[in-house]
Amino acid sequence: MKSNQITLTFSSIAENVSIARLLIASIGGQLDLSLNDIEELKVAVSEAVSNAIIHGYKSNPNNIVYFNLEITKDSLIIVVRDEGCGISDLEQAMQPAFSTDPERMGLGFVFMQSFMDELQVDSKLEVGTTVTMKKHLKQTPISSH
Amino acid sequence: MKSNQITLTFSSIAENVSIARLLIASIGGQLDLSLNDIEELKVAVSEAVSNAIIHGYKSNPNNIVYFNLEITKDSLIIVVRDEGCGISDLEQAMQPAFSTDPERMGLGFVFMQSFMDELQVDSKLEVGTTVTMKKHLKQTPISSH
Amino acid sequence: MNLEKKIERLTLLLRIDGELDMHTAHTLRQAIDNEIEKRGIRTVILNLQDVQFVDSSGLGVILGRYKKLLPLGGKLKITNVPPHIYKIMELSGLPKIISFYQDEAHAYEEGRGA
Amino acid sequence: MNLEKKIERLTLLLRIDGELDMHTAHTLRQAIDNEIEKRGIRTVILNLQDVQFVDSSGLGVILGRYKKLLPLGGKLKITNVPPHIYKIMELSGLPKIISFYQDEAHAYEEGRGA
Ligand SMILES: Nc1ncnc2c1ncn2[C@@H]1O[C@H](COP(=O)(O)OP(=O)(O)O)[C@@H](O)[C@H]1O
Ligand SMILES: Nc1ncnc2c1ncn2[C@@H]1O[C@H](COP(=O)(O)OP(=O)(O)O)[C@@H](O)[C@H]1O
Repeated sequence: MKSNQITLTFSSIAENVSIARLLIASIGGQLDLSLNDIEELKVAVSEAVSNAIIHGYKSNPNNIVYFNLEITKDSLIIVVRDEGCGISDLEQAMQPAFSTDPERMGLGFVFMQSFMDELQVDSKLEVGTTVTMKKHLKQTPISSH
Repeated sequence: MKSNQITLTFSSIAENVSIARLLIASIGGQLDLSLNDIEELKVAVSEAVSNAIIHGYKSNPNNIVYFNLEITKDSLIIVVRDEGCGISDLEQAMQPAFSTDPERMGLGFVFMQSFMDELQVDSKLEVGTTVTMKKHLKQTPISSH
Repeated sequence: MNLEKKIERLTLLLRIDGELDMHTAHTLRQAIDNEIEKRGIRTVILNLQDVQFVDSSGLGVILGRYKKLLPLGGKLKITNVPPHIYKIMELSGLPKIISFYQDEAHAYEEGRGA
Repeated sequence: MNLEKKIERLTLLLRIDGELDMHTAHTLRQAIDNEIEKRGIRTVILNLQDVQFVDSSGLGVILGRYKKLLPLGGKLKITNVPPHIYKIMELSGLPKIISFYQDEAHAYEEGRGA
């Protein structure tokens, strides 16, 4: 069976983070994931999308966030991409409690790492950041109801 | 204020129609529309997306449906686009109860027309179909809560 | 969508829970046609109480089952329609063709004495 | 997100209903900081019973208010945390820093006798 591909692209405004969560929750429901798994997916997505808006685009609402889902037989692959400022020191950025913003906790990457089976971050200064997260599935990709 | 742009692109599979509805319902909620308005938006979107999958792509799941939302101060513009077979006789297609499929009711365009303030259909054989629907808004585009 | 099925003699009762669109309409059609063909069901009662959404694909399948039963001397009955679902149905003209009942009891009753 | 506010002497009680993310966290921060600055509020009680979602932006604003109150001799207290919200909080280490209470009554009580 071919994979199901879903892409949501949206203006970099705070309200849209909840729409990204809604989408992942709905997909999680279709995949018959547990409520706990869905909750964790929502947090991971929320962190990645919030980072794109807050850090990547410095909260400027006139940009676009790309949120891509690919559902295959055995995994759910989530890609969150921005064409923002990029990350200068990725190793440092991914350290727990590290944040360039004193008002933030520096736990975004920690949550993504904890709640997903795989996490990969690619970033280039002035080009943007791509976060790829993977969740292994035990179930068949599409529920029959 | 700049408009909010949201685009959902997805594989042409039946399950994804409910995701398009979920998205429009969520936007309708953010716009503080009435439950009745949201219900009607869901039906209009459901019809347009179903048509793209069933008619445009002849239920072949390996294609992509484009669903675009633009929210401005005074309107919600919904565009559903497919790169499918196109419509040969648009005037006939839009007539109530006309359907090329004997199992269907031919009410898709009727519902879109009834539930939206404006409806425009552009179609070209072998290129695809674009349905543009508009709902006038009385409220401010983004709720503050 | 979830379907709760009850069969009593030649009557099939289906309680439909969820959204009735092109995806689930397909499942509903198969469920009903199976019973008509395999068990000789002649009366189908659809309880729509828990239907949250319906579009023309969903209505089309309901009308299609009505049309399938007609030449077989059968009947399709609809019960417990929520108001917002009824509004969509009205626009389609369905209530002019298909019989609506307040609840399952009324749907079972009608035609029983005949 | 909806906020229900109650002020009693120098204590602000906020009942938070909905999702606590970067969007709503901003609203929450303003609501609390306003009361601290304009009314001299020194104890903030957050009832999280109806919080459906929280991420690090939401937790960050809670921790931020705690840090703001500390040098003012104030306190931040959290009550009625749903289990799935608590799990996220635990991962952040917040429960090691901030005081959690079963309900509003317990939160009001503590420190009153002091
Ligand atoms: N999409 C992004 N674009 C630019 N910088 C980013 C992006 N995502 C994360 N960062 C950088 O990595 C740091 C750590 O991110 P994270 O762990 O999510 O914590 P926080 O968001 O609380 O700062 C951020 O403070 C920021 O400097
Ligand atoms: N996206 C599309 N691509 C190709 N043909 C379409 C498309 N949308 C509608 N049509 C044509 O227009 C007809 C009428 O559409 P509609 O009013 O929605 O009724 P129905 O979907 O029940 O057939 C369809 O039967 C089909 O032939």
